[in-house]
Amino acid sequence: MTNLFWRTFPVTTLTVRQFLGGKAVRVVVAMSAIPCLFALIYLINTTVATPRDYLVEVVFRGLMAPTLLPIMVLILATGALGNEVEDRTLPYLTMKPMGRLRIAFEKLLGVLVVAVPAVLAGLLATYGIVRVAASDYQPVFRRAAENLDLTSVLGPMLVAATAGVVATASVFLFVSLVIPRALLVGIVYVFVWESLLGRFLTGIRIVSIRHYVESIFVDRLDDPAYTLDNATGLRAALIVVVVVSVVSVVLAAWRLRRMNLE
Amino acid sequence: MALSEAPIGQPARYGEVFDRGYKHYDGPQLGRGAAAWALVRYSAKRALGIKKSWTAKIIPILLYVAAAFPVILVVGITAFAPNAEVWDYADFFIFTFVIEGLFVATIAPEMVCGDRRENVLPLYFSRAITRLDYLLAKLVATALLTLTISFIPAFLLWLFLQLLADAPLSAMGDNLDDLARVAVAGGLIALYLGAIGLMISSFTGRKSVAVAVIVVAFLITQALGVALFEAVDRGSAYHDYLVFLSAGQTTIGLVGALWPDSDIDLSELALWTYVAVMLVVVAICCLVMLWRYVPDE
Amino acid sequence: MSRQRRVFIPDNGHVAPLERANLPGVIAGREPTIVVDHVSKWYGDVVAVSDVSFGVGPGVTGLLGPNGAGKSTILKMMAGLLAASSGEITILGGPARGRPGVYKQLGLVPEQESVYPYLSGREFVRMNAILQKLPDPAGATERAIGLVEMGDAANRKMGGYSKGMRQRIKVAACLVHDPQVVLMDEPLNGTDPVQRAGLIALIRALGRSGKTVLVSSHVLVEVERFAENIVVIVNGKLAAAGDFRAIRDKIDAHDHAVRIRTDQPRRLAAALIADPATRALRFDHEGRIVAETDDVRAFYRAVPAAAKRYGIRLFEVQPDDESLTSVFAYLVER
Amino acid sequence: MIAVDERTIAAPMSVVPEVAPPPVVEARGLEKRYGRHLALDRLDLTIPRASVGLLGANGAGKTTLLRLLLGLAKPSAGQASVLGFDTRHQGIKIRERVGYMPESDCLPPGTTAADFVGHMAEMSGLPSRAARQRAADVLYQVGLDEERYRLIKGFSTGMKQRVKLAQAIVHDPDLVFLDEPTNGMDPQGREDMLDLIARIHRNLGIAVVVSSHILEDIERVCQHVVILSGGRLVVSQPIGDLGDDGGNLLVRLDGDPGPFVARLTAAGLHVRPSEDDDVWGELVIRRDGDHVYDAIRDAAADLDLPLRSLRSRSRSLEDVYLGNVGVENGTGGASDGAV
Repeated sequence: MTNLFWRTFPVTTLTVRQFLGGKAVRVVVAMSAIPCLFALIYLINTTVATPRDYLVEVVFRGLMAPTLLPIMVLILATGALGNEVEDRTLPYLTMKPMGRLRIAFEKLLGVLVVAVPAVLAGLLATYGIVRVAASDYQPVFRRAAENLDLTSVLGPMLVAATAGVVATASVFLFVSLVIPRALLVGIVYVFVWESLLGRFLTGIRIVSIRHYVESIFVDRLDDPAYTLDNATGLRAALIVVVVVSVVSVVLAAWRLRRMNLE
Repeated sequence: MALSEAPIGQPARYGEVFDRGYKHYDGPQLGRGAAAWALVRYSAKRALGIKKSWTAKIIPILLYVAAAFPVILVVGITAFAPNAEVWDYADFFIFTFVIEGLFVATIAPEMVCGDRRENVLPLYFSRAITRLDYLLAKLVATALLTLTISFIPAFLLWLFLQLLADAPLSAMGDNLDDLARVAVAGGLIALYLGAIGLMISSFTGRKSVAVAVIVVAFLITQALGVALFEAVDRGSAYHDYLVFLSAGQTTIGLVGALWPDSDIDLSELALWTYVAVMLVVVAICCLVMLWRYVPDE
Repeated sequence: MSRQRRVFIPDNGHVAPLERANLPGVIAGREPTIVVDHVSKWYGDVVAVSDVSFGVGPGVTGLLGPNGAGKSTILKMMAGLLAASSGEITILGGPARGRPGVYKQLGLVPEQESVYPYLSGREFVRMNAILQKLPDPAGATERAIGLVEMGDAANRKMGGYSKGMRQRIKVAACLVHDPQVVLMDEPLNGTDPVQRAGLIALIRALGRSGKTVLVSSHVLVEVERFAENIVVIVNGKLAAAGDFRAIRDKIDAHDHAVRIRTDQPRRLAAALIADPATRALRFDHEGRIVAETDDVRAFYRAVPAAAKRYGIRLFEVQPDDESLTSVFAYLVER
Repeated sequence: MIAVDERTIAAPMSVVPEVAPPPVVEARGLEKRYGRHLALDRLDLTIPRASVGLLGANGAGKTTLLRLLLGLAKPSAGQASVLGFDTRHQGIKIRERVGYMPESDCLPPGTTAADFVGHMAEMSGLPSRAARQRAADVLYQVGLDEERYRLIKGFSTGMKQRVKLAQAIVHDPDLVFLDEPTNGMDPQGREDMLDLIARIHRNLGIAVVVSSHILEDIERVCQHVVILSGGRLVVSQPIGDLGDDGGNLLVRLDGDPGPFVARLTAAGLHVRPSEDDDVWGELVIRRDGDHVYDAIRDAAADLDLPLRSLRSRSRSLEDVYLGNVGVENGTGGASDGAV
């Protein structure tokens, strides 16, 4: 079985082994459990919000999209090629009769193989716990229109998160080939660019992955209670995500071709 | 040296060839304590980026500026508008906590990650120190540096506020208790944050990973701690102890316990509880680090 | 010594135009597999390799030079990992860089020790076999591991390997696709004598089977044991290229010192000083004769002849400049 | 220059006194296990105050032994003393008086050599000012002068090795352990490093233990050799005692050796080409007696062949090593045709 992986996607398999062999996966898995912890806290006390609100605003839009998802992906994406550059093992891959595009693509695939399940599993587990919590949720204000449906949140969360993982992973796969300390730069990006500046300068949203992730999420959720200022339409957002990913992978391949490997 | 032997009246002709060869060292060898102290000084200097390029210095400098800013602000306002409502010490410590956290995230990885990654550890451990000496030296260095952010600005604030009083000397005498509180808060916070930062850094040789994990750990535990603190029924027996889930809450609680008059209303725990728990956390961090530095046997 | 030995020692400052048939380091009548054509490499203002031209043909060639001379840079440029700042490197008729297809026929044992610590040696070699798109990766893996005699440790994680084991698994990974051109950057570094003997035998066998093998090394005593040709790089410039002994012959034309231990040193000295090949004589602290000569061959003939004539017993005749170490030191001195 | 020569020649006499000094290392039944793996197997070892070569294949236990001797790991059984201190309890005392140069790269690239070596001196307890002075002196001694104020990042392998050596002797230890000191160095660098190592013992009176794979290095600088194999001690003896096996003379000629060989064979001598035949054309002639010298001389003179070299081959460390380690000798054509 492993033999089959090695033969079909050697670089991807190598990348996954690299993650499993290092500490990166442990950190990422630990981080994917963090939303579950928040869900557990909600289990203790459901008075703070409706289950739907909690899932949408606290877990996804408060925690996952702006902070956890980008950092989890960053750790993996900057390590996938960055560690090979730093450890000077990259020649073992580039000195093969194999296109650079394939190396870049397989590396991205390796990141996704680890990151997507980690992010989605965290969201799923959180969803499950919040569902349990919802069973003893007592609506405080017995508003007739209060929407308690949780199931309709799950799909949009998973779709938007997946799009976010793909876009972030491909962008930072390329960045790690250009900048030596890509992880630090990425963290500054997440905390300064996406969180701080994005809050004040609305124009920045156009060049913010988080913005498109939320756009997709809000669009799929289709609930007037949850909106996003200047949201981009679903189709446009998806196109942006796809184009950004493809361009990043192509750039990474171009960079691999041009790079001088010491 | 031979000059005086020259006969008077004649010009001294002096020439000597010196042995530039290796000489044995016959000075003192000061032992373990001195070695550990040397490590403290060396680590502290390098973590601040002294003798390194300006890129290594820029973040510490920015953080110092950020820490000095509120001091200037508070002192300035008090000077011109003595009756204005400005921050008290508690508010000050809560504001500077963020800077302290970032500062520790910057310097703690500098302290230990390089030694691991660049393989300097075998050299250190072949010297006249033990592993525990090494760790304590790193902890002291981190804590001393953090003290420059957690204590000195607050101390300056205290000093300037007394100098603004009509009778500075007597004001100082009257407010010695505040100074003592500032010292306790600054010292404890430095030791506590430093130990946590070092403990995390001891797990990796990659500085950027350590920085990332420290920052994320501070943020996430803070969010979790606050959420849990809010979620749990205030009346329950263990509610107050939930502040210890995050470094930020712990610090706020400590400051609240030190200045009971401030409007911090986090928990009812006594001061000694904070001191004890923070010291226990420091001890646990040390144990974890000691385990991380056990030779691969 | 039937085949023609050509040798190249460049004159200072003079740069000859490159002619394929007349390339330094290539045996006449053989097509060079690697051609380095007026190649330079700068790092900012620092010149690492300065206008170097030579060719490497089949067989084992030693790439020699002091630390920082530019050997690794040249190997990396040949392997296509680094771009030359000017000039061109051709491998098997095409450019080395930007042509992944060449790697089917090219293998490199890189200088750095780093490997994937989380893979076992066998997995690592097999990964290389798969990436080379070999039809039978498993078989090729076993063959390559067999070559470096790593069967016992092949299933262990490489993170726990000693330096010597890493070197050998790197060699196995490089040879797994049986390339025509093999570049090795300090492959003997960190190996113990037994491992080294094995690797040297392997390198020699590769050369004999008609492959082009270029091996850089510092340990000259060992280069003597595997290389037929050498290319010497000093300070980023080509100092010498060609057959080992032929280069030595060139150096023979310069002053030499020879140490002679005998039972009657004064008598032999008296006989030798009369010989025109001898330029100067002295005794060292162990009572050996140290003779300086500028006609090495004549002097080496004169010694046994004189000894025989006067019935002097020769215990030891040791040129100071016999080993490659001194050939090398001589080239470096300029 | 001449004065230096004389001192070098005279020094060994003056350093080696009549009564043997106490050994620097004594181990009795020293054993170290890592799980099931026996890294050192009941080692009984006495290392004299000299320059000592420590030989062994990778994994023979050299590094483990050094770690035990520095008091960095506890033996599973047995005991050892270094400079009279017990390794189990007096690690600090030992490390104060011992210098260690590890094999691996261990220098922080972002530091200057002077800063780093000075810091390492302080780590051995030297006062700050003395440490800096010693660092400058020692760096000068190992041949780093102007460069000592540059960042280690830009150093070549040879310069790095010098810095590593400097930090090992900066606190003026009584004993230094050097792990693979010439690894990765170019010929000139190796020469210099070997000279430095030889001087450390000869001129400075510091006992030296050099572990190396390169036998020539050990032969050049050491007076005593210790060989480990599979965690066991196989040889510990003065290097001179390895001796001349009386066996062979090595002869190298210019031109066709055929008639020469024929003539010597006819005279009843045993002649064979050496293993490295196709490279150098060196002949191995068994020395059955002093007449062999004369036969070689006469043959060369009569055939008018240039006698490039004539030397007797003492049993080289490689022979001792291979003989004792008992692994199949892979030199020569052993695996020819494998490719």
